[in-house]
This record gives sequence, structure tokens and C-alpha cells, in this order.
Amino acid sequence: MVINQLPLQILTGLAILAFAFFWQTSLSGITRKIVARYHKRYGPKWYQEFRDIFKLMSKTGVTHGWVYDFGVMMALGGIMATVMFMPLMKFTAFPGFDNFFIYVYLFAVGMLGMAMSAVGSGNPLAGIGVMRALTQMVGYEVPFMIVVLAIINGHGTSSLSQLAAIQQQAGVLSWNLVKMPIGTVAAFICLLGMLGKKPFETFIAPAEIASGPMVEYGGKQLGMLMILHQFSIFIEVSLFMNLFLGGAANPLGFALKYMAVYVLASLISQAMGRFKIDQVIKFFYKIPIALAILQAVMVVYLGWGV
Amino acid sequence: MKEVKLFLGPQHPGMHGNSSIHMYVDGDIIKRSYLLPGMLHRGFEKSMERRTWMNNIALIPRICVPEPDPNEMVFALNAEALASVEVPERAHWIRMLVLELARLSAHLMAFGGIGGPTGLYTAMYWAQADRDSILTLFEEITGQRVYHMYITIGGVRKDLPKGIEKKILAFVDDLESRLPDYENLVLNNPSVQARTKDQIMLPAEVVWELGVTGIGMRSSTGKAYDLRKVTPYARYDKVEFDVPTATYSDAHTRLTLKYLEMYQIIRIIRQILDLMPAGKVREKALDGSALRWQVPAGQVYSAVEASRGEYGYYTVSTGGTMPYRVAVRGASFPQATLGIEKYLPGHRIDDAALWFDTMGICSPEIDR
Amino acid sequence: MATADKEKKLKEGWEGISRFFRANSLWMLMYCTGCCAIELPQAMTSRYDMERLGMGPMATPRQADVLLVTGYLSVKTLRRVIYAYEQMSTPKYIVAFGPCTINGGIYHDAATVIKSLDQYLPIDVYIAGCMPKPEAVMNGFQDLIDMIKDKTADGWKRYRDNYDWYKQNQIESLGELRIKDEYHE
Amino acid sequence: MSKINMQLKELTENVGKSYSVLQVDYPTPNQAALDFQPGDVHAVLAYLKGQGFRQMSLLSCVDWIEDGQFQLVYLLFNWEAGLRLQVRTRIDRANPVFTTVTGIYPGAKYYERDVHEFFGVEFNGNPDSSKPLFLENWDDMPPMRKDFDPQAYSDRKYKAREYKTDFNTKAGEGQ
Repeated sequence: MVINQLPLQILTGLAILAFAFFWQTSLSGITRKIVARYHKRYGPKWYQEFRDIFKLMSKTGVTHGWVYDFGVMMALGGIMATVMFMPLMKFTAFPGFDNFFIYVYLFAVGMLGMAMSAVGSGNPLAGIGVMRALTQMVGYEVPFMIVVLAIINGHGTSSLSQLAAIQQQAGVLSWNLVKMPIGTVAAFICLLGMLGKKPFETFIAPAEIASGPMVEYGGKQLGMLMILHQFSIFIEVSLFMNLFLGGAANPLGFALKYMAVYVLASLISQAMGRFKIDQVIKFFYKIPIALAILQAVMVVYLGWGV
Repeated sequence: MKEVKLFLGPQHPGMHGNSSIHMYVDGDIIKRSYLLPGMLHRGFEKSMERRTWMNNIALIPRICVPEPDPNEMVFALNAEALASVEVPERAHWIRMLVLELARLSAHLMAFGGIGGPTGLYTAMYWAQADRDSILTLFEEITGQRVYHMYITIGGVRKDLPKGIEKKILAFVDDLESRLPDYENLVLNNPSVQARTKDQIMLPAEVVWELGVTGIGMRSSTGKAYDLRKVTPYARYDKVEFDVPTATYSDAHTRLTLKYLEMYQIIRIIRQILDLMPAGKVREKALDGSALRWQVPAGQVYSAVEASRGEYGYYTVSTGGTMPYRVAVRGASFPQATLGIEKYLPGHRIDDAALWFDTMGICSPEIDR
Repeated sequence: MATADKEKKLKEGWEGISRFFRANSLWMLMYCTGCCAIELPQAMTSRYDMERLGMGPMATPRQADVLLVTGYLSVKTLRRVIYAYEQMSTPKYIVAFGPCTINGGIYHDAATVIKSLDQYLPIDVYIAGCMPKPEAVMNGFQDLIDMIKDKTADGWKRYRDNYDWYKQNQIESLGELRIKDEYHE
Repeated sequence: MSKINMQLKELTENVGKSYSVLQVDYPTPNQAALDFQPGDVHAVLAYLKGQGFRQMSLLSCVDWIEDGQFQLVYLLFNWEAGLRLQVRTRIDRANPVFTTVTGIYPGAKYYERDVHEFFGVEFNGNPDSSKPLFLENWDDMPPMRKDFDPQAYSDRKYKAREYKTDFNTKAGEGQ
């Protein structure tokens, strides 16, 4: 569905934003329930995450200087902008602007804002957390980029909606998951790193650096951070879905694929401990990067899986 | 680069209990570190001088929270040694049963507790759920879940309730059938192995230098240095059990030993239930009202093997109604104080909580 | 007049909604000050599963809503509990466990343990028992939730209004409030 | 007394040959308590460490206020033989100074800090021993001394809850 007028486009973007928030926040609650079963418990209500966010927004916040406040705003703004560009099923708010690299750049704005704000809080643990987050980013970005570049090279386009459309041509068999299984595995490991799921949870690591960047957040700022967190999960999982699982043509397919990816990542997280930061980098530069290069060679030089 | 000071505790998710490690870090490496204990200091040794022998039974379990029964045992052993009391045969076996159940619960807590510093929270949830069953058994035996006040001078407070043997056996069977799950979840887990294998070493020289006991000692010296074997108390010389040992002590070895000891505990519990004789459970230790007992003068030290190592009391009596002086040897005192000062530096920040955990440190027994 | 009324109503309505969310999403600061902390894992795991009530542990005081004072407080801990409490963002609540926080409990004659916590910090809920069983813990939290719903959990307001009185008590018992703790190194 | 470990008896006799033992006592069959002059303690500890007593379990102190003395107790353990020794000595309570044993048992460092903090015994040669460890802002005598009254200190220092008294005990009752 192509929408040409700017006001309508913005409205569509906002609708995507609202959908992303409600969908991902509910799913987070549901995942908490699933994880609780894994722990032999019942777990909270499915709408617990909404309660948490609204509670935080109703609390008073402490400020640690303007860098801290501005950073949160910048992060939330950057991430929300990224979400608005994300193709959702058949809807794209800004057609022609769903190039993969747009997400990479816009996403970086959000991450930078977050880093700025966390360091602005002045707590050394937050500083360590941010350093770890950036170091880990260096780790997972490289293999992920190699796989994505291989896909772009193979399919000849970098537009997410077009990539999804290409994969929808022949059903499951044309998914990149089937055509490029090795690359998918590498990218899924990178996705775990992006989501901050264990074993790549080094930058949160409550037992080591007391939840890292979030250490000084409370009240409204923490609430905004949680909203930001939900949005960034939405972006990361949607990216993965569009790149490897053929996007989603209808709501049911979207729901199923999205849930499968996110719940699988959460369950893996519950069966793993966390690596140390040096182990994370060593790991990413060994296994995922090897898989990614192998896949790239297969796609670019051998022409397999295109 | 400038050294940055970081605190691990007192309020920190990586810290069990209430004490603080001050770490000066350069980059990710700890350069200097010190323990700041005393947040749990209650002046136990002074309070014990102000209470009668029998009143003390109610006070002392609180010295070590995760495993309170060794406190009662050593206190009773000391008083019995001073007063030359013979404990009835059945009481010995009941004491062993309670001590082993307590050890099992402490081991479960520590083994699952590895989930905290490594981030494998599932292990924690599972282990706590199993520990809860032990606390239920304790509630049935002693009337209390955590602080039992069950082992008294001259025996135990009351006999076992009817039918408890079956419940204990059922629990032990159930736990034994599920222990391999724990092995797969924790010990064979690649991410936990990455964190623990060849990390956080404890060489034998360090053991002797600091005076580390318990699993730390056995994991590096390779000898069965277990007080239950070396100086058997109660009836530990009548039951068969092995003491798992190792000669290469990294964090993973110490975890593995904890896991293997759980099997031995289960083995001991089965034998106890099998061999326990019938009879009296408490001998009147001294004449008169229990609250006016005057334990004969003397100075004696007794120690038992707690889950973390040698746990002992040094008791001085002058023949009064109250102990003249009781000194507590917390099992983890050496590694927590001097160990942190000398051997934590050089590790990464990531390892500090894991170091604290796998060395088996329990802060209340250090602070007393 | 009508607009002021309307505003007031609106504000009350917003407060009511906030209270609903606050009551059902309590994040605990598990500052394990004493023995009673040992039953908290039991209350959190399979058998009682505190997360059903929307409660969960949090890493730092800034993020938390409820300060759990689990048992006796030595002066050294009290000083740090006060730091932690003052860092939390309002509204905040304190749940005190065991007799030790009420009158010193079994440590009434110990030289390093304070006797009555409510002289130094405002308490919303006391949970009795040495140590409180998980049932009691859960019951105490349920009471706190009910109190938040009917506006009686106002400890943080009391602390704000009687700040001078609390500060004076703290200084009387602790001496200097801020202490450089490098003395032992 | 017949059950006393033969090895232990032999050992105490050997110690008695080289050092002047003031008193020997056997509280349990595998435990012996030996009293020495303060000057002998270090030599004895060094000798015993060579005899297999590689672990110092505890260093403790007893306040014998009526004698005007502090008694230092070093608890040693021999893991191979399962033997335990109390090496005891008495020092002057008015001037409690002793020399550190960290040269023989490095693990004694923090036990000495402990004893210093709770009894006020100075350990020469252990520079850290005079730093406070467990206590913070302590403003009274070392708290484990016999003449220290924790109840009075607590009543003076910490505010207590006020109760209505419904029932008054008669003199001598309830104590």
C-alpha cells in the first residue's frame, strides 16, 4: 500500500509507532510468563510491562544534569523515528525510505543518546556499562553487516520491503532462512547480542556492574528508557524478520514469526550464563564472523542461495 | 590511567549478604581490593556472655543464616565436653540427620546461587524450589523453617515426628533423580564453563597460607581434609561416605565438588535413616533447672564441618550460669578478609562476584 | 470556581490511576540487611512466586519503589540504608521485617544494633516473625498493596514533613552521617 | 582420661622437653591446651608448624579481668593426624601489647585486627592491626572487654520505642 501525502504518511508512521509499542510491550509480558514457566513459576500478568511503564511515568524523577535529560530525549526520539520508518506487514509510512542503511544510521542516534545520557549521570558503573555496550556493538555489527551485505548483493536491493517481497515469491522456500541457513544462524547470534540477551548480557550484568547504563535512572527517565527498550526490540526483531523470514504479508504471519524469534531468543537467554566482555568479542570474531564470511562467499562468488 | 574506586556491595545485586568490597580498578582489572565487613556485626560474642547456657541455644543459630545448625552443634559439643555428658545414641543420629539436611540445603543454595554472578537465573530458581522442600522437612522435624534451635546440650530437643523418614526418603529420591538436570544446566553449560574453567584459581599454597578450609581446601590439596573424616564427631565414623577431592582448583572444580558432595549427603542420609536406633533423644546434662545450669570450668574448642569449611566455637567457662567467653570461628573468615586483600586483585570486575561466590563466603559468620 | 473543581477532580483521577499502577508494580530494593533476607528467595521462587503481584528485585535504589529492611540494623548498615532510601525516587515505601526493626528483638542489648527503626526512617508495613515465613512476607506485601490503594502508605510524605526530626535522630545515634569509609584499607 | 590420643601425648611431652610449659590440659581426647610464657609463644608456634600444625584455626582472646590479664589463645590444627592444640599465653591487661605471628601464620593478620578491635591488644609488627574493621565511629572502650556494658551503651545511644506498661514486676521477679 503506497501512501503519497505527507500528513497521511506521518499518521501511518504514528500508527506503526503505537502498534509497535502495544505489540512489543504485551509480548514482553507474555514472554515473562513463558520464562516464568521455565523457572517453575506462574509469572506476572501479561500486561505487567504496561503497569511497570506507567508506574514509572507517574513517579518523580531525579535529574543528573542537562546531558542526562537531553540524552534520554534524544535516544527516545531517535528510536521512535527509526520505528516510524519500519515496514509493518503491508504498510510503509515513507515508501522509498526503507533502505536498510537508514535504520543503521537512525538507530545509532538513539544509541548515542543513550550512551550520552548514561555517562552524563556520572556514575562510574554507567560509564563501564556504556563502554561495554559499545564494545559489544563492535563485536556483533561486523558479522551482521557481512551477512546483510551478502543478502543485498545477492538480491540486488537494500530496501527492506523489496527484500521481503522477493522472499514472499515462492512461500517458505524463498526465505533467506532456507536459502542462506548459515548466514541466518550467524545473524541470529548477532541478534542475541543486539537484544542484550544472555550470553551477551555483559552491558547490563546486574551482578557485576549493577545494571550498567541504567544504574542512575529512576522515575520518568527510567520509564522512557523502558519504552525505548521496547521500541529497540521491535526494530531489531523486525529487521531480522524482514531480512531472513520473508517479512510478513498478513497479521497472523507477522505475529507468529515475531513471537517465534523473540521467544526463542528469550528462552536461549534463560539457559545461558553471561560471558565476560572479552569473551564476547573473542566469540563474535570467531564463530559468527566465520559463518558470515562463509555465507558471503557462497552468495557473492558461488551464487548459491540467490 | 587513573584508578577508579568501585564498590561491590553492601547494596549490590552481585553481593550475597551485607558486606562491601572496595575495589580500585584500572580499566577492567582490579588493582587493589579490601573487604569492609561489620555491616552485620551484632556483637554476638558479647551477647552470649550475657545469656545463660540454655538461652544461648536460641541466640546462636542467627550467626550464620544459610546454614544455622553447625552453630547449635558446636555449642552443644563444647558444653558437653566441659560437663562430660554422654549423649544418647539416637540423639547422635538425629543430629547427623539435621546437619546433613542443613548441608544439603546450603549446598543447593550455593550451587544454584552461581546463577547470580553468572546470570543463569534458572539455576537459582530451581535450586531454591528444592531448598524449599528441605525447609518444609525442617519445619516438620523442628517446628522452624530456618532457625531450628533443635540441637541442645545433652541431645536434641525432641524426637523425630512419626513418618518423617518416608518423607525424607521421598524427597531425597526425587532430588537425586533430578540432580543430573542441574549438572546439564550448570556444569555442562558452555557459557558457565567459559566463566568458571581456568578462572579464579585457588592454589594449594594459598590454601595453607590463608587457612582456607572446606571445599576450597579439598579442591586444591587433593586430600580428604574433611572434619567428618579427620576427627569424626557424632556418629560419622559409623557411616560410609566419600569425600570428593581435586588437585586443580578453579571455580568449576569447586562447583563440581559441591555437586558431587550432594550425592554423598544423600548417601549419608539414607544410611542414617537405615541405621538409626530407637531410644532416648535427650540426656539431662546437669542438675537443676535448665536455665540455672552451671557448666563446669574449662576452655575447649570444637569444630564441625559446615558446608563452607571448619566451623568452630572456643568456649570458656568459669563454672557460672553463663559462658565466660565464646569465640566464633567463621568458616569463611580467612578467604573473605585476607583472601580478598591479597588474591582478588588481578581479576577482572566481572569476576569479583563470582570470586566471592565460589570461595563460599558467608558474611554473617565473618561479622558475627 | 468550576474550573478549579474540575482540575481538582482531574488531579484526583490521575492520582487514582497512578496509585493503581504503583500498587501493582512494586520494585523492591533487596538490601539484605539481616537474616530475614533468607526467606525472600523462597517468596520469590516457585512456591510463592512474588512476581504474580508484579513485584521484582531491582539493582539500584534509583530504580526501586520499596525498600526492604530485612531484619536488624547495625549502625554501619543504618547509615547505608539512609543513603539508599534518600536516593530512591518518590513515592517510596519501606517494609520492615522481624522484631529487630521494631524494638531490637533478640539483639536488644547489643551495642552495635539499633533498637527502633521508625526513629530514623518512616515505615509503612511491619512484618512479624523471626524470621517471617514466606506466607507472612506475601501477606505483608499484600497489605502494602492495599495501603497504597487506599492512600495510607504515606511514609515518604512523613519523612518529607518531619525531615528535621528524622535527621536529628539519625545524627544523635550515628554521629556524622556522611562518613569516608576508607579508614580500614 | 584414658582415651587421650597417644600421638598427642607424645607431642606435648616433646614440646615440654624444649620449652617450658606452664600447664597441660586435655579438654577432649584429641585436643591439648598448653600454657606458655609470652616470650615462648613464637618459638613454640614455629616449632609446631614444622610438626604438621599447618593451620591456625583461630586467634582469640579472653579477658580475665579479675587477674588483670588478657589470655591469647592460638588454636592450631593438624589435618593429617586430626590433632588440635590450644597454645595459650597471658599478657598484662593494663598494657596489652604482643608481637604479631603473621610471620609464621600469615592468615593471622585479620584475626589480630579482630582481637585489637574487640579487646584493644596491640600487635607489634602488624601495621594494619590498629585500623578499625567491624566498627565504625566507635566511641567507647573495646566492646569485648568484660567491663563494657553493651546494654548501657545501647540505651544511651539508640532511641527505643516507648511502651505503655500494663504490668509492673515485683522486685526480683522476671530477672
